[in-house]
Amino acid sequence: MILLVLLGISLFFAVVLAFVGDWRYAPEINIAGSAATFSAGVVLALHVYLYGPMMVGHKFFFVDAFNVYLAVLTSFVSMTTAIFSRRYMRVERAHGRVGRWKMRFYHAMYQLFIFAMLLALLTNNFGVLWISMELATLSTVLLVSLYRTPTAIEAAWKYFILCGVGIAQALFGTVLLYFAAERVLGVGGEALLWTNLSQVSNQLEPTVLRLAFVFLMVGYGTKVGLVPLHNWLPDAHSEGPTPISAVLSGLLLNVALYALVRCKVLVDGSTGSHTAGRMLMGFGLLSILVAAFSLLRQKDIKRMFSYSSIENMGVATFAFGIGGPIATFGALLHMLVHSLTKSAIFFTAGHASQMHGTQEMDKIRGLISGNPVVGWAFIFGAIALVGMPPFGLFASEFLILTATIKDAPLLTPLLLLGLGVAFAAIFRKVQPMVAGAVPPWQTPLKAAHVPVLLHMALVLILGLYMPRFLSDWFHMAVGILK
Amino acid sequence: MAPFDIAVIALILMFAPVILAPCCAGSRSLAIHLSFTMTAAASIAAVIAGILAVQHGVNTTAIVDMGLPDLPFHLRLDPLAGFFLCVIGLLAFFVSIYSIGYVKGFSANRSIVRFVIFYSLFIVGMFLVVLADDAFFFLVAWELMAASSYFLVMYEDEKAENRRAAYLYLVIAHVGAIAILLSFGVMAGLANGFESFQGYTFASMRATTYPLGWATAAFFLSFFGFAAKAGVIPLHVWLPEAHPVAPSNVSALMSGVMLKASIYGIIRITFDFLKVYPWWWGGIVLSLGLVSAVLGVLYALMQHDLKRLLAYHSVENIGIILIGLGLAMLFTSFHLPVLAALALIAALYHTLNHAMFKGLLFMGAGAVLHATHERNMEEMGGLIHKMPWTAVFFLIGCVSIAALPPFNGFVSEWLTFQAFLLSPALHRPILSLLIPLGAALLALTGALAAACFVKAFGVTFLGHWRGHASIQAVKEVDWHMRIGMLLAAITCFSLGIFPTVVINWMDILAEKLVGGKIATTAGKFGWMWLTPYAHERASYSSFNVFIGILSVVLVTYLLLHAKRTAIRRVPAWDCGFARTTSRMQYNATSFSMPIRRIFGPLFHIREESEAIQPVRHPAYPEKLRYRLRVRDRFWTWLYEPIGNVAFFVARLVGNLQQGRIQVYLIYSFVTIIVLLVFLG
Amino acid sequence: MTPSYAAQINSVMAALILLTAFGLLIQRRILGLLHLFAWQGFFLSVSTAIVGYVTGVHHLFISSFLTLTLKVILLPYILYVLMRKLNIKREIESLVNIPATMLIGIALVIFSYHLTSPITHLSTLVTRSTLAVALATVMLGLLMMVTRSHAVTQIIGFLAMENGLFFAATSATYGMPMVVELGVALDLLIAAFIFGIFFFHISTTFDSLDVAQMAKLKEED
Amino acid sequence: MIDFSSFMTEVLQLLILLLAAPAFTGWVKTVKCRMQGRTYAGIFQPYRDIAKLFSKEVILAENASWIFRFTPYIVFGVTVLIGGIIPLVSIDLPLADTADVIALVMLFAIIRFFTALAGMDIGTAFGGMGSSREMTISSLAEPAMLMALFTASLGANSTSLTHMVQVMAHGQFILRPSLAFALLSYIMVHLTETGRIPVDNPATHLELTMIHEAMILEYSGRHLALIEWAGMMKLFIYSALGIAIFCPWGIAATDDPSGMLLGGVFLTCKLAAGGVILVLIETGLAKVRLFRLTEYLGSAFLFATLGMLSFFILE
Repeated sequence: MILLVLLGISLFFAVVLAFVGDWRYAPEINIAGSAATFSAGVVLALHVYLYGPMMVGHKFFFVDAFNVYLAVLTSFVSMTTAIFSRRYMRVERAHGRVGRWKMRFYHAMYQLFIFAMLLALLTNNFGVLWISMELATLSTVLLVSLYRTPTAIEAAWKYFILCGVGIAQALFGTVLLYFAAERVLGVGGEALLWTNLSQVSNQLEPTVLRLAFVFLMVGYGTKVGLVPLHNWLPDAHSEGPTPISAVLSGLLLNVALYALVRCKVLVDGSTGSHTAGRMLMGFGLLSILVAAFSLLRQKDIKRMFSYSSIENMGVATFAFGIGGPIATFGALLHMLVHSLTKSAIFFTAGHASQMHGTQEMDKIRGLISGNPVVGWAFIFGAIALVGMPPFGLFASEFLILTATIKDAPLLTPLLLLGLGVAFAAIFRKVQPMVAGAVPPWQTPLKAAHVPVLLHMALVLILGLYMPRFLSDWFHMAVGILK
Repeated sequence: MAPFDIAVIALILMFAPVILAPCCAGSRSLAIHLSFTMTAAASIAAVIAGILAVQHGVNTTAIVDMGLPDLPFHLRLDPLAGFFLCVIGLLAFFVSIYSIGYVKGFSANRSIVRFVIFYSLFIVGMFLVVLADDAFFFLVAWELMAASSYFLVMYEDEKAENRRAAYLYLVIAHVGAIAILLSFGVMAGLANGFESFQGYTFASMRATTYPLGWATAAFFLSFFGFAAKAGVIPLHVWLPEAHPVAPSNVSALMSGVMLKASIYGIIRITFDFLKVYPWWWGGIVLSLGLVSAVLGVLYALMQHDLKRLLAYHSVENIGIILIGLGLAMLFTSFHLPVLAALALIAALYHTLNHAMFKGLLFMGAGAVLHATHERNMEEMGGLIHKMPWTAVFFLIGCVSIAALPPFNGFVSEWLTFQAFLLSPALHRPILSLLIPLGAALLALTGALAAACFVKAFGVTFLGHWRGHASIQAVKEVDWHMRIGMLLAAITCFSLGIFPTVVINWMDILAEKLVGGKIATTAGKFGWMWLTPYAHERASYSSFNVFIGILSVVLVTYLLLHAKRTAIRRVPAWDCGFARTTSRMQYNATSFSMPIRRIFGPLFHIREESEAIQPVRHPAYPEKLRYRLRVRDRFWTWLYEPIGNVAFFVARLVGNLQQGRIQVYLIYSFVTIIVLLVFLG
Repeated sequence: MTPSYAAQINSVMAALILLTAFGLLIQRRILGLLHLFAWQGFFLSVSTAIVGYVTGVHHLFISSFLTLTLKVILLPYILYVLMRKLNIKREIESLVNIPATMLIGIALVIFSYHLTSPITHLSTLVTRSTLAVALATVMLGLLMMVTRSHAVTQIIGFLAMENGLFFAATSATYGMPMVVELGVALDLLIAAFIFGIFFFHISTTFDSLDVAQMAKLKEED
Repeated sequence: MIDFSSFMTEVLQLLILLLAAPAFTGWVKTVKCRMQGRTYAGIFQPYRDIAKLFSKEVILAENASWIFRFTPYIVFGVTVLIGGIIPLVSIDLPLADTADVIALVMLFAIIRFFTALAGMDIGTAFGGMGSSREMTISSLAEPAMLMALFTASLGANSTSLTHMVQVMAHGQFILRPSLAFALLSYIMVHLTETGRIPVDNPATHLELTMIHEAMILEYSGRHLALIEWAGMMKLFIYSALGIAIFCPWGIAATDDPSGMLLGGVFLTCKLAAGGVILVLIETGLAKVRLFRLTEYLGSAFLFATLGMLSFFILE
């Protein structure tokens, strides 16, 4: 029940905002909608935490520890992003970059996007999972090109085509999966349900699943932004309005990775080997290295952080690939803290570029003196992002690295290289932006402090004092993904 | 009250300013006094805790229910931790008192609160590093220390050189931290209970015995990490960049004790976790130590920035400490516990001493900077007349670091020499041949250090004022700063005079770590005689030295001043040369010129001189411009290549993202095909 | 009609689909592309219907109907209208010359046959032999997107891939579950609107639908 | 506690040091003049010089700081202390354990350190030059010196001077090739440290030949007297130290007067001979350019190392 409410709210608000999205209180409505979604999500989470996994609507929805925490995360970040976008879009509108229709469209699509992601997370059916992934893409494509600048349109087009092609591969994989499942579970909708598949995964036909996983890997991997399928990501994440960049980097990637991991569990279950895991490790490592080195030569602030998203997703993918309790725990934690940190970073980056009227990092200077909250949040966000304590990403990277050196010691030098380069690259750019005196072209700005501070506080807490229930969740999830 | 409780109190007190300082941000002086008084109190508490911990050889553990639920923060106070707690606390105490005066001198537009917060966090981080008892907490503390010191280096962030230095520092530190993390990973992976997060506790790492291959990996990973933080050549380049630009009280702490945190780490992992190892580990550590010592002091000699010079000396002294550690490891791997104990004690004692005199020297340099707003020695001179107190304290620091008896620097260096001379006991002819050569290098280091500090003190405090600004503006610093330096100076002196007491106190460390004690009281009259190995082997009594010199000096002085004798003050004679100006003095550059000539190949020297006015006769130009640039060779050997390679690779990788959507489609197309071929 | 006949007819349809796929690969004129695409959809829907009829899996009729409406009528029509509106030039040069494209295409067909043969052995369905064709169609669609640098052709290639997927679903498993079929169709519809909008944006911003000029966002210098 | 007799030995030794040092210097000068065919003022001239200086008034440069005035006393004090440590006639010295050879080297370093500071105190070009060169030379000389001492200490495997003497003079007699090398390098270092090689010449005040002299250029009166006296003692001590290490035979093991008397006789003869050798080498060796110094001291270091190698290889 609560689950349907959870899904319903965002859909409902999507419709509402489609009509009143340009009203002057539309942002507040948007916030209210996401807040409601969030509270529903919390209730659902509590329910799962107390009574364990559950299935709703003729096995159509399935909630377990793994996806419920992602659902809560998604609704939470979408709420804070809504709060942020209130201030942000107001400034954008004042600058005349978006008009009434665009505001409408923006708000409606925002809610639709959240709906798509929640559906993808909560559904039990691989087919529906695919559909909602596609829906999530489609709902954001036009948001990326919201500003109608040539680069924005180019980015959106690449996003549309590349993800479309990728996701098509995923559908083919799903067909193959269905094909294999049907021969065990019989014809009909039952055969695509995760709950059934996960039980019989060891009876599924390995050859077929291996083939299927190739397509699923390429399909969902494209959406995770794994090298070499990542090319759309920096463009799409840097050209759209910042709130969209935040949710794309912070949430959509997670959802895609979630889909990928579910498939991986099935495939490894069926083949009984570690094939899929190794594939994930390979893609993850490649992504880390390529992203790290690409970071070195960035000029555009949002583009740089999109690359760091690729890097961090690579880390998480790699960790899932390793498997084993420690690494999986680390990967789950990494998904969580990364999306919190990355969205916070995007908030501050957005404000920074608004203050300087450009996204070029060489023009952004003296943030701490200009706007202390933004400045400090920015530098601490960067510190958290590169995996320094006492922030949460350190905890996850700590677990992942130690697990790596236990299970795949020969890869650690590469990992060390990647993380080191990424650190150097990001700090090389961030430091001058926060430090120094205020440049003449900087304009003061009423920044949205709440979301940033909230996220940073959470990341800090997760690094210093992770609540017991969260780790219980993670342990449950680890059990599921074994 | 148990030592551990005192340590906890110290932590709380030290953390308090982080919360309190913002509250009283209104009144600058209140914020300063309150915060630094608290940090001073906290430091004293830490010192007491440390002393007691070592005294009674306590071994208290505690668990703070933070961090990961299955991996809470473990704390442990054992003698080793206690010793380092004591070292850190001692210097932090002096520096905190000093800071009251020093921080007042900051220009009014700087945020005091920002400084205080990071200052406290920095010291808290160092305390926690030595108290931490599991890998996760250790690294958290480690990086807390690194990050907060980074912000302190960045404190005057409008200067480009500060930003550059801070960046370099943080990058090297963080890469090192990842290496340490990996070494913990190795050990945790072999320790039992890895899956249940229990392998991460130091207790289980201690309990494990490691196969040689893994042990080697763990050791060298961690050694790399710690060396990067300690500034062991060739990982030292950040040090002479970061220490000069940081506020001087911070550089005192960074140079004095932060580097020691990595010494602690090396000792902890080597002697406490791994325990058994082949002799060549020690050999490598020893030779790295020697290289750092010699090159460090040579580079120091080439500097004319006072704080940069001191920073390079930290490289040298870390080298000396590593020499001791390396010898200890060698002796341990040949099962000579007593000799190992000697070497280890030498290293630890030098750790303590270096903390004291380097802290003192940096405080002195800070005082000079505070008074003259100048770091460049070429602009100084004759300060002894303006700043008599600072001069005395700085001189004591110089004498100590130059390893002259009866001060403390000498004791530890002497012990190291003794350890060297005992190397024939190693049952490897080749080693007993080579290691004394190391002793010779150590001697070279000592002598060069003496030269360097003659230069440092002579150019800064003696002779005539060289600066362009008037010397009249220079004033002696206020009493807070003087007291800070005075205490440090007294400590240096007493550590030199009563080594036996200290060594008796810390003998337990050697016993716990390498299983041997050094009988320091085998001498005839107990505490007076320091006889590390055996009485007839070697002995040294700094007390006698001091008394002896003092008495002779007094006697002669009294004899000569029995009758009132006038002293006539006249212009300097100088072989009768008239009109000597202050520009004619030897300055830092000219002082080190012979050594620059002799050791030329080790430096990256660019030297050019031109006559910049019409010259009547080539031999007598009106005016010469002389430029000299001495650079660290390691920049060109190591760091620039690394940077270039990184950017080259980055450019290659950039070609992946070349804009055309067809190409991107081809990527995914090819990916599918490849995967299908290999897995389909 | 006995299954064997159905299988034969189905195979014929598969052959035709493959043929149209190749046609799309080599066709230069956009109008031709549209017709070919429509035909492909038609064959697809027919084969789906037949399979549905033979095997009595009734929701296949629905999916066949959806295919008919969407892919045979609606999408080609939209594209046609857009072409008229944006008066797109008739001819589109392929980046790779046609024969080479053909060869690659053949190779792909062989490859996909090689891939699917182990699976088809497992299958017991009448339609199993056509899985290879389905995969080949997907691949060919992708190949078409790679070789053509025009927005419309890319879209058509994309839709051809979708056809391949539907065909795969039919031939491998007598179609996906109903809800999935519907959802996919819905997505397809939305996609159609989106690329419709896109054509406008692109042609207004770049005054042509040639995507080769959209290469500003890049790292190399 | 120290018994009275050994205390007396200590006092006696200090007296010998203070009184005999100028004579030794005089002796060296005399021989040197003889060698160079100059007339000489007799071996008691140094006493007269010191006396003269003591009676003269002190003249200080205006900007001389307390370091400048303090240094002579330090120099004198440390020198006397060292003199009290090394065994001259008997090894039964209460102070003997105060410092082993390494500590002795470092005690000499104190003298050098403060002299150099004093040299820089006035702020004249000469003073700075002197300090700079002095510190450079010594930084090269010290390793050689220590190597020589290590090599010598290997035999007794002890660095405590008395023990070394004991082992060599009163243990059974062994011929050590290593000691020959060590001695050679010791003498070379000795020449440098007492300001005779490379360019230094205690006799003159030419810019080119000043190192030690350049530092004490500004001294006068009793300050100069103390420094000169300390210098003489330094020469004496270096020689006596060499004797104690390399041919200690004759140094009494106990403090019975006869043995000490014998030791005294031995000492006198050895010193006389040593002085002659010193002069022979000094006049024999040409002065070298300052930057040739590395070769000179390098070879000294090399000999010491060879000595050590030969110890491990041959003995």
